[in-house]
Amino acid sequence: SGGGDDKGGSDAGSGSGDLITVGFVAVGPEGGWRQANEKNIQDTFTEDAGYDLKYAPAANLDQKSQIDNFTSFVDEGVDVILLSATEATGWEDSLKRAQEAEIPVILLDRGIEPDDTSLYVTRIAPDNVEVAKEVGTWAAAEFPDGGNYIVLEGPAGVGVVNERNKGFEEGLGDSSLVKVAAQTANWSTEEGKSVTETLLKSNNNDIQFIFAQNDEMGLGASQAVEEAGLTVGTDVKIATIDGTKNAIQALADGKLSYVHEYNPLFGETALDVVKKALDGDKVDSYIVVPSKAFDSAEAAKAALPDRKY
Amino acid sequence: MNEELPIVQMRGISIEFPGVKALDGVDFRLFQGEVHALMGENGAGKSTLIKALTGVYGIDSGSIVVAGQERSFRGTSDAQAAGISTVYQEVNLVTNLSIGENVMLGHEVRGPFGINWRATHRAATEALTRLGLEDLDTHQPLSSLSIAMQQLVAISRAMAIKAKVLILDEPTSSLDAAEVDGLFRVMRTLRDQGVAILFVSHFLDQIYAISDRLTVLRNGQYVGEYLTRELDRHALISKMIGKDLDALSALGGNRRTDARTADEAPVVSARGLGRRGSVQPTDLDIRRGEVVGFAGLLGSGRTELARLLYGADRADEGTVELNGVVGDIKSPADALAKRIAFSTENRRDEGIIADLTVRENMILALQAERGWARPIPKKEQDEIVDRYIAELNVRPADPNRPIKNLSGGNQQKVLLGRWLATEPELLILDEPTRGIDVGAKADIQEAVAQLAEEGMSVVFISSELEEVVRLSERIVVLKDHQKIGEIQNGPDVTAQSVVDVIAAHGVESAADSLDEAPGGEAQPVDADAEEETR
Amino acid sequence: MTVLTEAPARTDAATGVMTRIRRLVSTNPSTLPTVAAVAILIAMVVYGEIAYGRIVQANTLSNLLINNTHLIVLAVALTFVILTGGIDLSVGSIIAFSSVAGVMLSNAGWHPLAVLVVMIGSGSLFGLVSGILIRYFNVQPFIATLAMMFLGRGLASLLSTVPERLGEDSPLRWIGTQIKVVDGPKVNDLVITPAVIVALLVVVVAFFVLHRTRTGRTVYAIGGSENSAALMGLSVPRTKVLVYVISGTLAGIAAVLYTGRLGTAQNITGIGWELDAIAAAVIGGTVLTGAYGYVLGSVVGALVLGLMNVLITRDGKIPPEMTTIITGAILLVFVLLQRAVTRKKE
Amino acid sequence: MSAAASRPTAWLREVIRKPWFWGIVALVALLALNVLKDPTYLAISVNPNNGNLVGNLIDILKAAAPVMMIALGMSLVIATAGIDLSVGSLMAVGGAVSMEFLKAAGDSTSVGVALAAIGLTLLITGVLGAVNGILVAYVGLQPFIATLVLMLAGRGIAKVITGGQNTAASSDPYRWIANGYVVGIPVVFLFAVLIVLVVAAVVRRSALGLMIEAIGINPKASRMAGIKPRGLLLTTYILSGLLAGVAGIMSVGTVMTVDISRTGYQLELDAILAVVIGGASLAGGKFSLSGAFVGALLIATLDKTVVFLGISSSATPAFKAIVIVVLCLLQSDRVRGWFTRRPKAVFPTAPRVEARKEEVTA
Ligand SMILES: Nc1ncnc2c1ncn2[C@@H]1O[C@H](COP(=O)(O)OP(=O)(O)OP(=O)(O)O)[C@@H](O)[C@H]1O
Ligand SMILES: Nc1ncnc2c1ncn2[C@@H]1O[C@H](COP(=O)(O)OP(=O)(O)OP(=O)(O)O)[C@@H](O)[C@H]1O
Ligand SMILES: [Mg+2]
Ligand SMILES: [Mg+2]
Repeated sequence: SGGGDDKGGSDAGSGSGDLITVGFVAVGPEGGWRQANEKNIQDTFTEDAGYDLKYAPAANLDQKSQIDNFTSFVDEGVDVILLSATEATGWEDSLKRAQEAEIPVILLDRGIEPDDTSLYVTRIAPDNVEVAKEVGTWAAAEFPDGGNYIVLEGPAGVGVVNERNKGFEEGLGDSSLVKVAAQTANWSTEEGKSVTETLLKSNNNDIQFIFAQNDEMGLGASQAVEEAGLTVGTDVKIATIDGTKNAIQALADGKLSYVHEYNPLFGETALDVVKKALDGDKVDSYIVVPSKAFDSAEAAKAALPDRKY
Repeated sequence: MNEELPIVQMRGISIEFPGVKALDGVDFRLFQGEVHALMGENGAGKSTLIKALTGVYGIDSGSIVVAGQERSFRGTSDAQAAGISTVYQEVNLVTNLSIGENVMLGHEVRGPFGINWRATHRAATEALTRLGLEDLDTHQPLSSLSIAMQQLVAISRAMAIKAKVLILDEPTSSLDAAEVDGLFRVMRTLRDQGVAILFVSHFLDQIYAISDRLTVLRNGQYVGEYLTRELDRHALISKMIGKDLDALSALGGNRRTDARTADEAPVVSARGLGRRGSVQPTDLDIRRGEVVGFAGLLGSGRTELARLLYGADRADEGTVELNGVVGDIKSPADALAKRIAFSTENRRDEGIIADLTVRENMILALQAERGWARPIPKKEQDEIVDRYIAELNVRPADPNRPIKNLSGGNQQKVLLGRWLATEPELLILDEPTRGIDVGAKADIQEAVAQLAEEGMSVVFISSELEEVVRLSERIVVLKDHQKIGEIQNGPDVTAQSVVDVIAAHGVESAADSLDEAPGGEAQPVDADAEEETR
Repeated sequence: MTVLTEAPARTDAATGVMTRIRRLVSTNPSTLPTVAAVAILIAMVVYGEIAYGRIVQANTLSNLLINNTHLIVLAVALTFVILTGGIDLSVGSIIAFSSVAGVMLSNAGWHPLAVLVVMIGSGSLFGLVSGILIRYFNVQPFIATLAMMFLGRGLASLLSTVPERLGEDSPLRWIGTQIKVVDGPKVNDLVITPAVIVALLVVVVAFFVLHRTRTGRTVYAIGGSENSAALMGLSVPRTKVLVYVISGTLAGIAAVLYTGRLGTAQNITGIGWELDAIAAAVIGGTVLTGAYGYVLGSVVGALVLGLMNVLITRDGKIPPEMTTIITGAILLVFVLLQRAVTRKKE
Repeated sequence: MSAAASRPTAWLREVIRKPWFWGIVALVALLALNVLKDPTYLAISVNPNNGNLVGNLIDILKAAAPVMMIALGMSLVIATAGIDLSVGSLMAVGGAVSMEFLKAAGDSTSVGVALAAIGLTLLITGVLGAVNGILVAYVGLQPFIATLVLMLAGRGIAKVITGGQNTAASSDPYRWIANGYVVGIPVVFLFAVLIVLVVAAVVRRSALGLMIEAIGINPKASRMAGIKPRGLLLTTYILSGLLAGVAGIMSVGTVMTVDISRTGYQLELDAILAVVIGGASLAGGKFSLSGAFVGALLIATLDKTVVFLGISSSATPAFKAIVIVVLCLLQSDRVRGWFTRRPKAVFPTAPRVEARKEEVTA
């Protein structure tokens, strides 16, 4: 192992020889997608593969706790830091300290703002804006004659929400779809259902399309639509992002209309990058993880058998 | 005697609480250099008048003139600023702070670096010294003191503030004679310095000893203002209760001397009952229909012993037999189930449930005994409540009024009703007559005698030795948390006999606590306990 | 009570630190939980150093302070409120509002001093509203400050739902500049930031106010018994409002410290921080029903919480679902421990 | 008294004094606001396919049911001068237990399986409630802290149960609880009303209510009066845990998915608000279950109104805050005084505060 001249985690790693200590500043339990993503990372950086992964999830998705964890890894002197930031801004100082301590940092999922590529090795992530844009493009194509739509958002102010909104609007382009409401359903199925139920009533069921920013809310919306006596796919189309197994299943069952994957499985890529970074090799500053779109029940059925998350 | 203007002049004061006219057009004047007693039965409106004067309650009508100026204070701090210092009836101190701070709170000595604690504590000690409390460590938390000591601290606090008017609402209710003397000494000095003192007490002796003038209230109404020396006791009491007092003259006539036979099986029999740091191992027998008085000085452990019997505190040694069966009393609930009831001396903290009604307060113990699953039917509740309101003369007689709205004395009666409703075999009354007017006191004493007559055993604790001697058949004397003797009541036993027992014990060497006490047959107390330790 | 009789006997032997602590505790049992918190903090440092290493070194300890400045300030804020028997749930939201507003104004070209005034003043204003609701309209502190918590969050979100970046050249950033007191190898430096100094100042001033001014003593007296305090002639109404103003103001200061360090502000900042601050105060020995507690204890409590996070991170093997359980369990252990010691002593 | 009661103003005054009066007023005001936006808001129609009632009001009743459950438990806990911050997390635990059990059982039509899931759920939330109760009653921790512990740890426990997943399951009988109808009315609301009535009957017909109030007002004095506070405290916290379990079942039942980080999230605050809107004091003592019922309805209406009016998500908390503040002001004695003209006690005398204080220091 290259980079680290003073080995971190002196006691923690001592028993197992020359393990590379990796500090993973993670997000922690948030939903199906995050669960799959972090498990994938943990399953990749195993002791067998020569790594000692230190997993540090955020408390309450709070950026402050992530900064604390990051600082602690730097102080401890780990060999590499993987950073899944909850928020893009506010990382400069922390990254500069890591640089001073000669600890390479690899961003997973979320980038940083301002995007100073000299502060980190690379960012490995699917592209939120791009994924949402594809949803928008699909919607624009599905509704050439326009129609009314609502958006179910995550909590106001969260980075993903802003990005997925941005991408979606871009994708819609000059489509004649009309946004009649956007409400937060806090990423939750139950709230997705409750909010949709009320929005359908307040618009006399005159809604043709629902964009749910994650699978969970979309699944809730789907139930509300059915309970209102409407049919998903014919009366109302529902598109979601993430591509968890539950959602793919629902798509296969005709309960959703479109699911865009936001691919969480990039552990192997990360492993590669870590190796290269420690060997001092050059890597691209942004590695986009490809994500698939599922736009029909058939596509979903085909994907179901080996869906990992 | 004072021809100059009164320093406090209240005219036509009225205050109405939901459903009660606590004060109805009351006049009151207070002159410099006098001790003025405010007299009246429980609930007459004394405390309310004081709170009206000091701005704790807003008045509905009337005027308050202080030092020639019409005032309406907006709280104690306002009144203090105008030179009126008050000790309210309920001891109002904060138990989480030190003794010294309680004396000086709001008047701390300040220096360049904020409060100068050294000087503040010194000032506190000075104030305490005037009441003979120079031995107190002002750094100790107030909570380490008994209620009586806290009362003295509260008085010291009022005196530490250099005031033109000093108001003391029942300051002596939990003080012993020596402490009262000390207080009076200071009061006289202050009076001679020109301070106007307003004083409330239910002890007539004290009123006659200290006051120059008095104002009588009855049912919230002004009865009159009199010079103390021109009004004899008989007349005063008549004015307070509004009728002639044949009933009261019987007071003291019903001394109970009929000794029980010693071989009669006791209802309660304690052997070596004790608790570390609180009560030395004690033997005690109480027989059916017997009134046993606990006598002793303040802090002698009377309350503690009673609390052990009731399970309010856990005994850590000794046994209690109830009707010959060993009973393990671990909590008040256990005691209640075994027909023991205990009326606490600390009415506010351990007695009343302030927000509940008179009815709910009265049935609470009986209900607790039956358990929550067997509610007392409304009809039975009515019977109980109506009966004890009438028997104990609770005023106002409305059972659906929150108990917190009753005057102290009437709260005490409601609590007595609570215990009687459980029909106990043994009733322990700790200071049941504290802070209670003459009429009510007679009512309660009468009730105790009556209950004993009916076969109930009573433990009667009071700081008034005369009262104990008058009511008890047997007097258990305590000192320093230890039973030092028992006196069988008889014609020649007086309060002095009890005092003698206590004094004699002090003279003897501490090594032998089993001494004979004069004035009655003393029993060895520690014998069993000593055997146990061996 | 039994302790009281022992106390004088020991005074003569008052020499070593332990004896003095014992004396402090025996004369005033309410200090015991605070002393226990200090002991546990030390124990945690020792355990961390043995188990994971690199705890007792300049950078770890500096960062413990730097990362927790705002928590320390909030813990002080909560101490004032809790001592009176109240609670303030709004501090986290106040930080969100104050920092978003501050950054936006700063970016709009306001003078930094004016921005500071707005940031801190808006905190005071929230506190004032809570205080008035509580004092004059008898709204329970939990509810009044819960309303302010919603209000602060809502207003912050109305201002902006995207992260607001403080200009690179903004003087506010100075608050977070790291001053290397001792420049060690690599990042092992002894570092201090103006924010830390401000936080320490806050602590010193708070200590002075609570222990050396009449207002401070009134705070304790209100906690002991509001009714008695009023009957003793203390200015209860004023003080009750004041503690919430103090708490809001300190939350405003915490917002400045946090924003200055991070350089961004966001409407979702500070969710749940009120609970952290409450936990810090409780761990430091402040009793939630009021009357007992010390501001220095709360500071220790904040550091304990901070150190606990460091240790969990250092361990790195704790599954995500366990972290909240562990936080809960540690809090529980703390209060149980305090409970056990205080019980035994009394 | 009787003379005064005959006057209509006296009747009005009486109603205004009721703990839930302003809650009802606010409820009506919110509904009016909705009607302003859409005059047909209050309309309730019958779904021709299944005869079920459909309408915004029906949605409110459904949404209010879980809040009613936890508010009910919270009322009793608050009456003992406690607080239960853990109910939201316990809802998640309950939901997690149910979903995992149903998923494992796999039988989506069996009533027995659904009942077993419910039984197991209630057992576990009841036990967790008992943990709170033991910490408060026997260990003597302050309720705020004791339940804060489980509030933090509860979500972790839910995560452990589901292995971090948001487990979904299917069970028609279970689903029926949250989504079914009986004679056109949502089952979940009927259940809620039934449970409220049963608890109210038990509490008020027995002496439980009186004793709970007594220990809430003055624990020391209650003990001296022979009440055993510990058992009672334990009972109330267990009940609160059980009701949180019920709320959890109602909540996850709507979508048959438990969301470990979102189910019941911050619902403890809603429950506390409901209780306070219902006129109870957090200091303990007198409680009103009808008040809590109204409070829960109001909270649900508020949530629905925000969405119906299309108030932006970011403004939602501010809107809530304003409603709370206005309600609290209307309930305050000072503002009431403007209606009933009753100046009195410059500050209230509250001897019981002291009584409790000493408990704490002990
Ligand atoms: N806060 C209150 N609310 C309602 N009623 C009250 C209140 N305080 C006192 N009262 C009522 O006012 C009347 C006068 O009470 P007050 O306490 O002044 O009597 P008191 O003369 O001091 O009696 P005591 O000798 O028993 O202390 C009583 O009937 C009492 O019930
Ligand atoms: N002068 C004093 N100084 C300090 N502590 C005292 C003093 N007098 C009593 N105490 C303490 O206060 C408590 C009160 O004792 P206790 O209540 O048993 O006394 P009592 O005989 O019942 O007298 P009373 O009830 O009339 O005050 C005891 O723990 C005692 O140690
Ligand atoms: Mg009085
Ligand atoms: Mg006593």
